[in-house]
Amino acid sequence: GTSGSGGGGGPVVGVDYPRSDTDFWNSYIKYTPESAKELGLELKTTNSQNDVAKLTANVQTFISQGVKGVAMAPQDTAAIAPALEQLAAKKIPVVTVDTRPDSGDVFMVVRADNRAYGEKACRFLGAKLAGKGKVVMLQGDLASINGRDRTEAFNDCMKANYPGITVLGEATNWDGAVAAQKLQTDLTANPDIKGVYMQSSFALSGTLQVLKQKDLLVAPSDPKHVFIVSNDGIPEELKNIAEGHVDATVSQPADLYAKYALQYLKAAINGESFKPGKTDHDSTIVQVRDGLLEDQLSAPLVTSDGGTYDGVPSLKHDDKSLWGNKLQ
Amino acid sequence: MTDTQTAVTTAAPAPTSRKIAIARLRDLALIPAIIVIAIVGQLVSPVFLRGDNLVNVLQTMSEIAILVLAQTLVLIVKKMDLSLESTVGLAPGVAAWLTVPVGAGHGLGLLPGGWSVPITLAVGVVIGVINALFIIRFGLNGFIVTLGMLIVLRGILTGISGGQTFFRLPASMLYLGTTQWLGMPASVWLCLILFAAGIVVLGFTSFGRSLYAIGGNVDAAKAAGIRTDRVLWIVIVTASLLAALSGLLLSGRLASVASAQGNGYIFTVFAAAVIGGISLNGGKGTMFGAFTGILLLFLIQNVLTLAGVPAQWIGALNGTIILIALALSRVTGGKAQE
Amino acid sequence: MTDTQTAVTTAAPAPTSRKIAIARLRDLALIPAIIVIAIVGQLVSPVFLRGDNLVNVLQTMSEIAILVLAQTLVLIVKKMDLSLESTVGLAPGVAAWLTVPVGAGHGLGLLPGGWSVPITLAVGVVIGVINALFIIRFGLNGFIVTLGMLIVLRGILTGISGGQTFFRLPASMLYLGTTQWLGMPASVWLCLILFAAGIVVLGFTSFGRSLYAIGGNVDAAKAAGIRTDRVLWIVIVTASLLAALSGLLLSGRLASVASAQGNGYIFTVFAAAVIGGISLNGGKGTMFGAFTGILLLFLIQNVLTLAGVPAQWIGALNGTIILIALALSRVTGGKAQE
Amino acid sequence: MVAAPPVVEATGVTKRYGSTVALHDAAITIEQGQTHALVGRNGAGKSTLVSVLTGLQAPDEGTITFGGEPAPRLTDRDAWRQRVACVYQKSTILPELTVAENLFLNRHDHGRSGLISWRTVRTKARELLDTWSVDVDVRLPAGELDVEQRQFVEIARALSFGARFIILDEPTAQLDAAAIARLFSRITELQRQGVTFLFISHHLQEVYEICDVVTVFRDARHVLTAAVDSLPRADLVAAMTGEAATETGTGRRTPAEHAAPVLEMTDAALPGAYEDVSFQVRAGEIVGLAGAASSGRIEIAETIAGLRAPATGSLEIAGTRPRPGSVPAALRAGVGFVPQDRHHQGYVAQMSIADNGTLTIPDRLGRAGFIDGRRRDGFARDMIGKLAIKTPGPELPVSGLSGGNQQKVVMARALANNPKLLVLINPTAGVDVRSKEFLLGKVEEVAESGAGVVIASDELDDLRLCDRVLVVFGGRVVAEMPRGWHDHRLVAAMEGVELDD
Ligand SMILES: Nc1ncnc2c1ncn2[C@@H]1O[C@H](COP(=O)(O)OP(=O)(O)OP(=O)(O)O)[C@@H](O)[C@H]1O
Ligand SMILES: Nc1ncnc2c1ncn2[C@@H]1O[C@H](COP(=O)(O)OP(=O)(O)OP(=O)(O)O)[C@@H](O)[C@H]1O
Ligand SMILES: [Mg+2]
Ligand SMILES: [Mg+2]
Repeated sequence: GTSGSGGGGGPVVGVDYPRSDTDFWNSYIKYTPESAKELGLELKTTNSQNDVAKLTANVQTFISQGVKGVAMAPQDTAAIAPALEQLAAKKIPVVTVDTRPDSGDVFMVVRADNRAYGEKACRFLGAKLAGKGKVVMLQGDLASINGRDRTEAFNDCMKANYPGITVLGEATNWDGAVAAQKLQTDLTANPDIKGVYMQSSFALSGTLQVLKQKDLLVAPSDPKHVFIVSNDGIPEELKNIAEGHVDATVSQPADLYAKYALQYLKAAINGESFKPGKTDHDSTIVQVRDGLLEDQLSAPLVTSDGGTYDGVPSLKHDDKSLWGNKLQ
Repeated sequence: MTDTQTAVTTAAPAPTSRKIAIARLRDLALIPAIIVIAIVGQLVSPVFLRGDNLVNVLQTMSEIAILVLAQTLVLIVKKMDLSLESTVGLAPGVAAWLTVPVGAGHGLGLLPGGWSVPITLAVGVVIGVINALFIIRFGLNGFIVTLGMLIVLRGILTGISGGQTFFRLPASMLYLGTTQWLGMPASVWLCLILFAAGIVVLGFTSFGRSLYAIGGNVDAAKAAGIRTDRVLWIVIVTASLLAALSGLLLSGRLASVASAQGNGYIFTVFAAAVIGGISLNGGKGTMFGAFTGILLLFLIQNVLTLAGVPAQWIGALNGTIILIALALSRVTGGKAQE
Repeated sequence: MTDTQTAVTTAAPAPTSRKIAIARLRDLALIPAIIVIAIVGQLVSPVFLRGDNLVNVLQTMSEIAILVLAQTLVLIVKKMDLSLESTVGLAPGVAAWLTVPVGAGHGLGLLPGGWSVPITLAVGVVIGVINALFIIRFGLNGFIVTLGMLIVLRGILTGISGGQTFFRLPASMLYLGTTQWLGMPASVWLCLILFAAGIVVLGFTSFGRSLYAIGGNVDAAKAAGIRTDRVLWIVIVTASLLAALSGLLLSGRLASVASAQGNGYIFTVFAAAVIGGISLNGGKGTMFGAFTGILLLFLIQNVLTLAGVPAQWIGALNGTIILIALALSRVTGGKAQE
Repeated sequence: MVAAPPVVEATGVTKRYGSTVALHDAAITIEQGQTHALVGRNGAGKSTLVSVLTGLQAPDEGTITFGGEPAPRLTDRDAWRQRVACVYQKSTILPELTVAENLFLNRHDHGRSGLISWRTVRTKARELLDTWSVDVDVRLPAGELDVEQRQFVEIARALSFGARFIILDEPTAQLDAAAIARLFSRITELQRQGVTFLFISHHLQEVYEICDVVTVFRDARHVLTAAVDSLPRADLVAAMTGEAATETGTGRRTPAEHAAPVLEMTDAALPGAYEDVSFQVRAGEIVGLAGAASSGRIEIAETIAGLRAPATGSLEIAGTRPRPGSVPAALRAGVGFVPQDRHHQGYVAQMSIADNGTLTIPDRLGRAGFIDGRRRDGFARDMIGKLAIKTPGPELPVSGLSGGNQQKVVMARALANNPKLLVLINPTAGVDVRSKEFLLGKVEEVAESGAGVVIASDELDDLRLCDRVLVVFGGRVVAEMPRGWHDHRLVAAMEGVELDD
């Protein structure tokens, strides 16, 4: 490999980026080499462009290149099993980021709990709407495990805690234009919609524009206000929260993903091991099944005031610990 | 003489008027399907036929409809332009990159915001010129060239944006995508006006007819005195320019340029054009037909959304309805398709 | 008679032998590009030319290469089958749905695992028959029909899977995608054997020749006693069957069937076929050319991966290299393309 | 008159296609008011000259002048169209557009709004076609027209520009006798008005009928220019072929009276095409099916070849009854077939001569569906030798052959399976004089060797070698003429007129 090498001399690790067309993953891509440098790891990177077949090929390339550990973020959690077996056969430790493989062993899963995203969004909207009204959920892609986790958790939480709220779920294929189109149709058919949960920031601008066109982009104090909860925590969301256009977001820890993925890899190469329990970085390692540990990083709810909503604490939008506030 | 004719006419009973009718009705082939969808839609939800819902449909389809218009021009002259979909992203993307200030919007902030619209359109023209150079000047296959361009342009957008979304676009970029003229979104007006212009140009001007001649038989067109290369240049560059305009409207409406903007559109564009009666073999089809094609697709989408079909079955239903609409339109349209 | 011949030969010195040579060399048009890529690859990383890396490339491309093979057959008879990409997902998807036990694998567990392979292939055949019925029997346009089918089939897979991935597949489904024969993955062997068979059938059998005749001039083929409809049926059904096989290999290799399996493949498939010299206008191109097309695309990908090109610039580089390879191949190949 | 510069003068014109030299230092001078014939064998460069003279192609070398002025720039299409109008050999009809639009393409009438006034275009088109007595609805897509109607649309369009110089490249190849007569009377009329013509045809009698001067091209070069009156037909043919004219020996063969029939068609009918057709062809016999355009003769021939299934009636070929409407069955029964239009049904242009020639006999090229390339090429070489096809080898794509040689390939395929019955439709259309004699000679040879032959054609030259000619009119066989008929009687019968002299 020519490019992508950081801090020479250390063990070589391979990192596969899942995609490069979302703000969130691009932040991850940006943080990874920085963390590698700090940890003294030499880095080989590939990009599987959201295609598990490509990921499998990339893993083989890593093996050919003789890496000592692999970090990956398989967006298809079932199909990755054969690749994991190959790596296991070569005794190459693996850390998965963001998703947990359905089968196969990995050294550590570093992820935020996607079900918790949906749950937090649900609690926030439930509290703001006082348990009644209609909300639109702009889902991602049905084929995405993370999207499905958020959808199910949001639906389950609504059903259990706020039976008075009707959820209109719309599949959007992670496409902003599709999201805007569906939201617009829903608002036409149901002018009394009071909340929107977008499962990713891809739909952010489109949603705001649709509301603006319908004259619904008004201050939270106005009875016409539609409450918006976003997901990801990119800088633009934080800025919109500050401006009062967006009410909350769930901040995915892009920086922590990069940092801890590489840290665990290094530990694995050094022969360290971990046990379930609290960690030193405000998170918990849980054993999700036999031989599979998962470091569940905290994914805070971010609001304009940092208040607590139906039991869910939140951070204020300008909190320095948020990765979205740390970029440049 | 007359004898012979009579004899023949008796043998094969007067099909002429039917043939003419079929040739003419071909444009209207999708109308029955659209009517059926409208009726179903109204049954599904009383919202469907309400003015604001129809305006919604028109607004959400306006950008892609302009792409359909562009592709229709290209298809009629028997070319293809796959790169239109990436022009939709790259043209406004470059403008945003240059004009959006450094910071959250991810731009370079090199130029003032007023430049954004001219830059968008200029990028469209440049892409068109490159395509035309390859295809007309160097005689390379249009499918291959524009496929290559599609990948390159998409890649450039990912490159300059670093895969991130450009936000905080200058006001001039937002104008067309957000403003209302006489109570309807400007993009709807623009789309309708462009289609009306397309219908007039293709149907009632010598330039428009020359597209059909070129698509039908380029040698015959040349023989009839048409400057074929010039017309092809105009068509290819215009198509890219329209794609840039479409991208401008989309960016305006969404107030951002995602690095994946336009990805996958070309599929819908081809589907709409072909369903609307535009032949991939050139020289056939009308602008009105193309319009009914894209309208049908978006009406189906709208009805499915209003009906609240479970997300996982939307795809299958959508496809089935499209297939049925096609079968229906071909029953009305008559004969076998090549 | 003889006089005339001599005269002409003098007037036009040996033109034809060159023409023939060019026609033959067209198959090899991509070889120079492949060699250049190989050299660049070796310079970029010493891993590139190592046996295991090349086997990797072959293995990763094997499933899509089989699709290219299928599409090549269809293109040569002047049809198109867009629905191949969704057959890749649906065929093994249905098999998994029926055979995977209820529970974690998301199946219904209605049938024992041994049924999965026959079901996969049967679904392929059924899809092929439906396509053929629409296209050949009812005379509908193949592009439209298979586009509709593409959407329907993809939708059905989303529907039955609820958007989730089937896993814990029965062992028989995994076999072909995972086993090794003589130290090479079975899917590589299968792919190579199928291509070898394709080269032989297209180049050296009367059945293969009839494909070219039909694609070149279907009326002439009919007048020469070729049972054109029968041949078309065989081609369309075979293509779907091959797509199902390709899906089986892919599911086996990934030990799962994602509900998006195959999505977006058709683009690569067309690119490979067209770059490999298969004409969209039918009757032209060889299986070997198609193979070099898909090989080139995957080698480029592999080199870019080995080179560790920054993720956001991979797309642009990939496209540029493809465009250059095309230009290169057309310089070697000679003349303008229609 | 003498002082006026020539309408067009081309000197030293050379045109190459790749390494093919289509024109080599060729020249032609066409004087005011002349009707100038251009003849030559297939591939002599005639059509290439036409494309140079009409500004479709730039010559590689040489100059063109119109009335003494240099030719306009290639891109200035309007200037070219003012100087010269042309009926090209290749159809320039756009099948998707209406007849009216085809006639007025790129010179539509514009209304006051600046938009095309389709009503005016249609009216004008109607008027234009009326003057040619072509009875088609101008709103019809041109693709729905038959070959002859299309040709008339081309001719009517070319002559309607009001150009004073008109080029006609094989305008008569697709027309029947009556239509040719109509065309010639119009040409004569325009000649009287002083219009200049360049006329290309493979029918030498047409040259003698309407032309003043003839230029002969051979192998891309100018060979001679002479007044038509001063050049006997034999000399003309000699100039075209470069060898002394030899009359092919006809008048040999008398078919055995009692030879077994190889074709028996009984009470066959196909609604819309023909009805009540019954006839026999014996081994060794050549039977003509004569008739005007759309008389039904072609459909009858196509029925025998299995391209169409008759609605009623029966068909027996060499003692078997092939499944109606199945070409493979007809082939198995022993039919060899030359279809109506070689471009349309005759060959697959991008396939090689060898493949095209052996398309009907895959089972003889190897076992189990495989094709033995050497055996195929052997077959093909044999054909190339027997039919004197002008080609460097059997691997050449048929698209690289001249028209006459393409027709020979089609004939070769018909002969490939040693047919018991040969069915030929317009077998010599567009083929030059010498190739025509040669092809017809081959047909006689085949008949002599014991096969029956059916020739459906309106070319008197083709019909002349028939033992008897069945005249088809309005879908029925209305007359049978034994060998030795008079041209005018046959023509009259084909037109449906009874001559009683
Ligand atoms: N577009 C072309 N590309 C390559 N070769 C060509 C082309 N057009 C003509 N030729 C070649 O030029 C030569 C002259 O062709 P041309 O069409 O002028 O013959 P012609 O005299 O019109 O013959 P015919 O009597 O059959 O019409 C032929 O050998 C032909 O193969
Ligand atoms: N693009 C081309 N490449 C190679 N040869 C060509 C091309 N276009 C035309 N030709 C050749 O030019 C010659 C003349 O073409 P044309 O179609 O005029 O044939 P033709 O001999 O006049 O036949 P016909 O009388 O049946 O039309 C033919 O030999 C044809 O094969
Ligand atoms: Mg000619
Ligand atoms: Mg000719």
